[in-house]
Amino acid sequence: MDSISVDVGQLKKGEVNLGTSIMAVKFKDGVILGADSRTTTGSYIANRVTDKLTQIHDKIWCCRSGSAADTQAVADMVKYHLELYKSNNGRPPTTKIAASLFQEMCYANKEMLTAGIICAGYDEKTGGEVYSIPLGGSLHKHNYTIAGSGSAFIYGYCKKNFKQNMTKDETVSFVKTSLSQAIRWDGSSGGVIRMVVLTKEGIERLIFYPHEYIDA
Amino acid sequence: MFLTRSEYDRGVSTFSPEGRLFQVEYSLEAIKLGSTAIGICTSEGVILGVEKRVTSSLLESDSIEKIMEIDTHVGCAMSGLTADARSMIDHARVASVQHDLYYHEKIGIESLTQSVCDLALRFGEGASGEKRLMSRPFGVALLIAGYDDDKGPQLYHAEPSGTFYRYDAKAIGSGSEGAQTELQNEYHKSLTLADAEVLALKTLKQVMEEKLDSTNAQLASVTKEHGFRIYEDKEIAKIIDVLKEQEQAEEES
Amino acid sequence: MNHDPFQWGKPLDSVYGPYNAKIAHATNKRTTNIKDVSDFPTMHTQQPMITGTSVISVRYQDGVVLAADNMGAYGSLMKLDDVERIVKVGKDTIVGISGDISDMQHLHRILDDLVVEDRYDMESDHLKANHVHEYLTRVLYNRRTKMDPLWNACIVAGFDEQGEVFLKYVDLLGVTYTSPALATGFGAHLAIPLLRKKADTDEDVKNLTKEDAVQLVKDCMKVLFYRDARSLDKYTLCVVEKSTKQIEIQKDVKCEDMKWGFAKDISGYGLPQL
Amino acid sequence: METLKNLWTSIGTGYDLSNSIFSPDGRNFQVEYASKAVENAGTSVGIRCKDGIVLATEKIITSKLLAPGKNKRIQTIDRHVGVVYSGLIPDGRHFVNRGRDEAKSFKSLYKEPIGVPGLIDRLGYYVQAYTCYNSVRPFGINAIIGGVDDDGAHLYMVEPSGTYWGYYGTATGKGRQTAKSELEKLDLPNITAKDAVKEAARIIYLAHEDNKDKDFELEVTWVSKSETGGVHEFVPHDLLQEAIKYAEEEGEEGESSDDEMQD
Amino acid sequence: MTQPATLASDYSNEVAQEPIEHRFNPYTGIAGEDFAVLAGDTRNTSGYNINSRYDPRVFDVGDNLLLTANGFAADSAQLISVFKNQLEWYHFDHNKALSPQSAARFIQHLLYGKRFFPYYVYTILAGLDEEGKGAIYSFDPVGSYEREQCRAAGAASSLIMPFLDNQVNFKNQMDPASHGTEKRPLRYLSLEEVIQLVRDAFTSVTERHIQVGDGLEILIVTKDGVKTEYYPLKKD
Amino acid sequence: MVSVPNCRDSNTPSFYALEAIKQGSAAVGITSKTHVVLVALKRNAEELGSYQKKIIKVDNHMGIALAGLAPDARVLSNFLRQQAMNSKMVFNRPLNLGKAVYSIADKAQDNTQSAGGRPYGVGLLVAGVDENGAHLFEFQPSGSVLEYVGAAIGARSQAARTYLERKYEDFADASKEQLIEDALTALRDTLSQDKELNAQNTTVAVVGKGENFTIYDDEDVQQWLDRLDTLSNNRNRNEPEDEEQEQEQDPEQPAEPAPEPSEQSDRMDTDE
Repeated sequence: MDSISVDVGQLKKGEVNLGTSIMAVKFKDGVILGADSRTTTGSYIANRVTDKLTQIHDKIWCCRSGSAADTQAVADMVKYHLELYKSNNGRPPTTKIAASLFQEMCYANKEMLTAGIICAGYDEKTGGEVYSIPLGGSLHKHNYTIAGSGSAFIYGYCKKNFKQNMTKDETVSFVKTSLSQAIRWDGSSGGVIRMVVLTKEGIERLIFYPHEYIDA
Repeated sequence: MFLTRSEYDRGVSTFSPEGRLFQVEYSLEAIKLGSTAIGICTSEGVILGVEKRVTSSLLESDSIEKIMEIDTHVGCAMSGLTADARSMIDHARVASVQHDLYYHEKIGIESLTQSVCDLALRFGEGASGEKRLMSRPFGVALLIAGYDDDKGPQLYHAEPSGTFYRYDAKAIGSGSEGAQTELQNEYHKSLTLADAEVLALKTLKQVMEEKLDSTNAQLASVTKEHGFRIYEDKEIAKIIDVLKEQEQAEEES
Repeated sequence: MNHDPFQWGKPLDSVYGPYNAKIAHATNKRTTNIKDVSDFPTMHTQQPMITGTSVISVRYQDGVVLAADNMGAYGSLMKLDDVERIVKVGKDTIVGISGDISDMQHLHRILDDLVVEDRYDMESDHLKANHVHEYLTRVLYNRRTKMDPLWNACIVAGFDEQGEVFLKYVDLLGVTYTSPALATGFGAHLAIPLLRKKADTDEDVKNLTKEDAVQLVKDCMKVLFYRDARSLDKYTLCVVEKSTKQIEIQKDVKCEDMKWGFAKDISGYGLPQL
Repeated sequence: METLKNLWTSIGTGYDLSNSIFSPDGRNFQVEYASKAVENAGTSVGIRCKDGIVLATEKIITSKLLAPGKNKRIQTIDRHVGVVYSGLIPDGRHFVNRGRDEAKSFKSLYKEPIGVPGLIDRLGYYVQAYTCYNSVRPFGINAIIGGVDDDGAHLYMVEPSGTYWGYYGTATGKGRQTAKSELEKLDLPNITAKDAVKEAARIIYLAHEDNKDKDFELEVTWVSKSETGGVHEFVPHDLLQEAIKYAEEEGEEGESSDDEMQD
Repeated sequence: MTQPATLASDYSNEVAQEPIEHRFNPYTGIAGEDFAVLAGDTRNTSGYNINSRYDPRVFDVGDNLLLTANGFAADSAQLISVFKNQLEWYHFDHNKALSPQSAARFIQHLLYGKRFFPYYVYTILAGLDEEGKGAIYSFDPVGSYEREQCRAAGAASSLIMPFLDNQVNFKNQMDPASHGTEKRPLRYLSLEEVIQLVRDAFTSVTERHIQVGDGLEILIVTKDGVKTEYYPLKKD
Repeated sequence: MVSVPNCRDSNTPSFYALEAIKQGSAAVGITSKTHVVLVALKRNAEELGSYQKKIIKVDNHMGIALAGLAPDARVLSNFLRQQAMNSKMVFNRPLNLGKAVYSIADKAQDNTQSAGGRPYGVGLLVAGVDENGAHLFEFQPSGSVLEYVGAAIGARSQAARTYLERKYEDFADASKEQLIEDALTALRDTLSQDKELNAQNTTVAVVGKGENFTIYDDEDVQQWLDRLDTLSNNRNRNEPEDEEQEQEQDPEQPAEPAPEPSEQSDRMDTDE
């Protein structure tokens, strides 16, 4: 009997696909989210410098994989809800709440959506936190997580090379190397590597061009 | 500041200081204005009797329906705003056939009466929490007579308030006070159906303004064998004769 | 007559016609590739995404032993190695859940609401294992009837009102049953026969000690790790114990003393066998 | 009591019959009447301590036939939030049910327990709404809500008007004056949960002086990070007895005997 | 065949599409002069798996009525609990016991009410009619029903029914006295005879049908109430 | 109109609803650790009429006795039955008594706070057993619900309450039979001198741990009355209070301002 055949490519015809490589990593003083910049329609690269890192609250960000349209819609919804939360409850939303909202959206509409999301953020009380919401709409907390078509090639690498409480620089290079490998082996991933670093200090955006990471 | 009576007795949903619902109590007044109806329950069956008020010689007396069939084994007599009775009897008929549809058996007379009363209740919250249906209580009371295998012949009195009682013999309508006392004197468990027929007419006769004849009174019976049936005028005429003989006999003695 | 035993007693298509799902408003966007769609009503959930494999359990003289591993599989990929698939509900119940993880988390949430509501009167928990099981059955059956099943099979274990030991199965169709040994998923094929060796009848159960039962379950988990391609050697193990009224939960239990040594005596295709 | 005086003077002018209208001197009488319902009820206190909340109430025993220890008066909204109220008990239940619904809806969306400030905000709004319409009447209760969330312990009191404030300690019902002055003497919120329980008991006993003629049962619950793991519960039986003992020793004359408070 | 829908790592698309899981254990109801029996085996299977060796599916639902519904186990459980529930309402509304023919008619409505998404079950009802004679009613999944002297349903019914036709209704039996010229006259079987028949039927079916075995549970209803008998069957 | 109970003169719908209860004939309930007993006085409209149903079974483990508007009691008992059924269907667990009474209490409260519906004109004694033992609750239209060891509602129930208050210490460990005797004695105290308890006008109901809710009527109730008569027949009735005095006249003659022969009018709203 055919074992479960999960086809991530359940896209409507001509739909823009984020055949992505994305990841988020927790470290000593916060989190870093990283992503490639390639967007494809079939085998045509619709955009080679996409920014797949989306801000949904000051220090809560997400990376999206699956259908571009679906994930954008979901991200917007969550963004709206978090604003609401802040005003109703007189306190900023935690990363967990943001992730839970993603989970709610993805689970409630699992039939309509093709969305795999990584949600990571920093807040004073809990420090950096990393959550993933894979296809079915479940919610998982991690020290680091990877997703998208490219991630398949770097499970082993990441498992072996991740360490608790890395410094910022260690983490940046960890993300850089991991993603460079994903980009190398996955046809649907490519372009530059973008990162955002969320810490007490604030929000820092980084970008690495192919020649910088090609032999990282 | 203390609400006066006139403020209590408007709304069906307003309690008076004694915890009464005047609207409901007033609805009974409506019945007291109605023509007299009588029910007598014997071991052989139940008799229903009503007076027809033939208010004008131009009125076709058999068009006055004060006794109606609900199902083959149950019927009812009414007093009060007979127009209201239509919807109650309609409800009863539906309830009866529905029960037969679902359970392939004749509906029990008490259950039937209960379901009529549930409808009567619907000037407020329904018995199963349904929304309010009518703005006022019904202005009519029913005497429901029927036969079922569990409890045999039965007579029930269903009131606008949604309460009902089982009776051996009961009179309602304008003549009810007098009639009821008469029944209480005359009634005994060993009455035959025939006795009951006579007693019904006798009682009616006493409370009717115009003199009793086969056109201004109506009888019906429910028995195990023949179920519910309304009497022909000539049958009534016969019974009236019997009644006359009895009265003569009494006078002589 | 039809010689496939599984057709016996089924309504004959020749008599009643095929199970016409159009009447259940069957139109199915994603399954047009599957033959005779019309046979099947719409299923909202097309397939589970991330799944957990077997849950296995066995009764012993003083309670129940129940185990489930910590893997979340995404197709053949081990997406997660830290999924907790046994949840405690109130103080008298544990539920082991296999199948879709997102649906499992949904069940966790509604069961938690159940506990909160039960504690509204702030008295000791009235929520017993048999109540939880009945509730799950309703939820699963109703979702199945909506043609939108929660993709799980659950084993509920714990204590009932009388403080007796309770063990019962329920799955995405709302099918329930009980037995001295219960297992979901691959376990139903691989573990049940092993478990029945020691616990087939109530008699056997009376003679099965806690130690033996735990060992038995551990062995089954090992066999499952050997033979179930979607299983993990790290699992959670629970013991429901009547005498102490306790439910003990051990996390991160590892499969022990596995036998691989004999592999060296096996030589591959074309080589001379030793 | 000042308000009460002019309250009586305005009775019968009609301004007090309708919920949603102001009297010429700009007051909503229905709301004030509602508050009055509270003023003669048994006393309730709430104390905010180091890492939690203690709620206590003087449960007046109206009949010997009442089942002892039953008829609990303090309720729970969610695991981590408790409520005690003085006034019309049925109204209190309505209020609590609403709280439970709010907590549930919050949880279903955000997958975590509602914060106490967020909860009280929703409830305040709800209570206020019942002062705005002719078709309804205000709540006849003062409710003291206490709970513990990620941001620590919170204590609030909601009035029939819908107004609410945060407190270190607060009281309502007949003996509120006595209770409040006693609360002011305490070093809140720096006492431990255990001490808070004792003080609460003591204060209820003191406040009962205003209600001497009637018997009563003491009911105490608490929610504290250290003592109950952030879950709202009745205080354990032995601690309650300890508190009662303390209360009687403190009180000039401990006229009420133990068995009355037996739970 | 239908996949057992319970293989977490093994949900095939067929399962995804099939909303039900057939399990047609055999059931047999036979009416006697002053009694009725309803019997079934206690094995619970899905596909080639034996889920449980003791999972009785014949129920005493009260008012001296026996009920079994077999086919899709969950539907049958639902049907029976709905029936029990409605039975209580019947008592509230009419405070009297529900007679078999009323019960039968009511079950028809339960089944037909789901005509367009049926309970996938074959139902048998057993009880005593108003004369105190045994009554067996059998239903199809959408509520068509009739009263019978005996009925076998579910798996291997095709094996049992002919046997009962011959042994209960004396089909194809000639009266020896008439040298095979006249049909053997019909008569009621005694309880002992019936129980023996049922046991023989199940023992032999166990041999021939892989889904049948483990145990036989016979419920007998007489005017004095319901009693249950259990006989082990082969566990293979 | 809606207005706030207890904070002016109690000129409020639910307050008047309480009056409706006082017009209903009396019902008494007592509970021990293991059993709960309900007894009630049935009234009949007139000689040839049947007696009113006073005790209703809700489920095997619980039932109610009523005083006040019978139709309202039917509404509430049906609601309780639905709750009980639901609990069985969804959790396969008998309905928790507290949950049950509070579910109707909350319904009733709603009627006192928002316009539209009227308050229920009926008081109930709810008796039953559940996982935490035997319970007896009194329900009032105001939505207030209290748990008692012994309670009485309906016309002249004060007399019964007085009796119960003298005896309540013994209830906890009393046998089923003793409970019934006490309950009947209490009920008898509510009768005016000329009346007696008999098989027609008395109902008894018992429920206990592992003992289904059973109602005794007519000939079945005689066995319990017999036990009663063996007891000393002297009545211990102390002066009824004023408000009871009014009730004394009821139903014979109504208090103003009531319309026409209250013999009639009482009947059709109250359960008498």
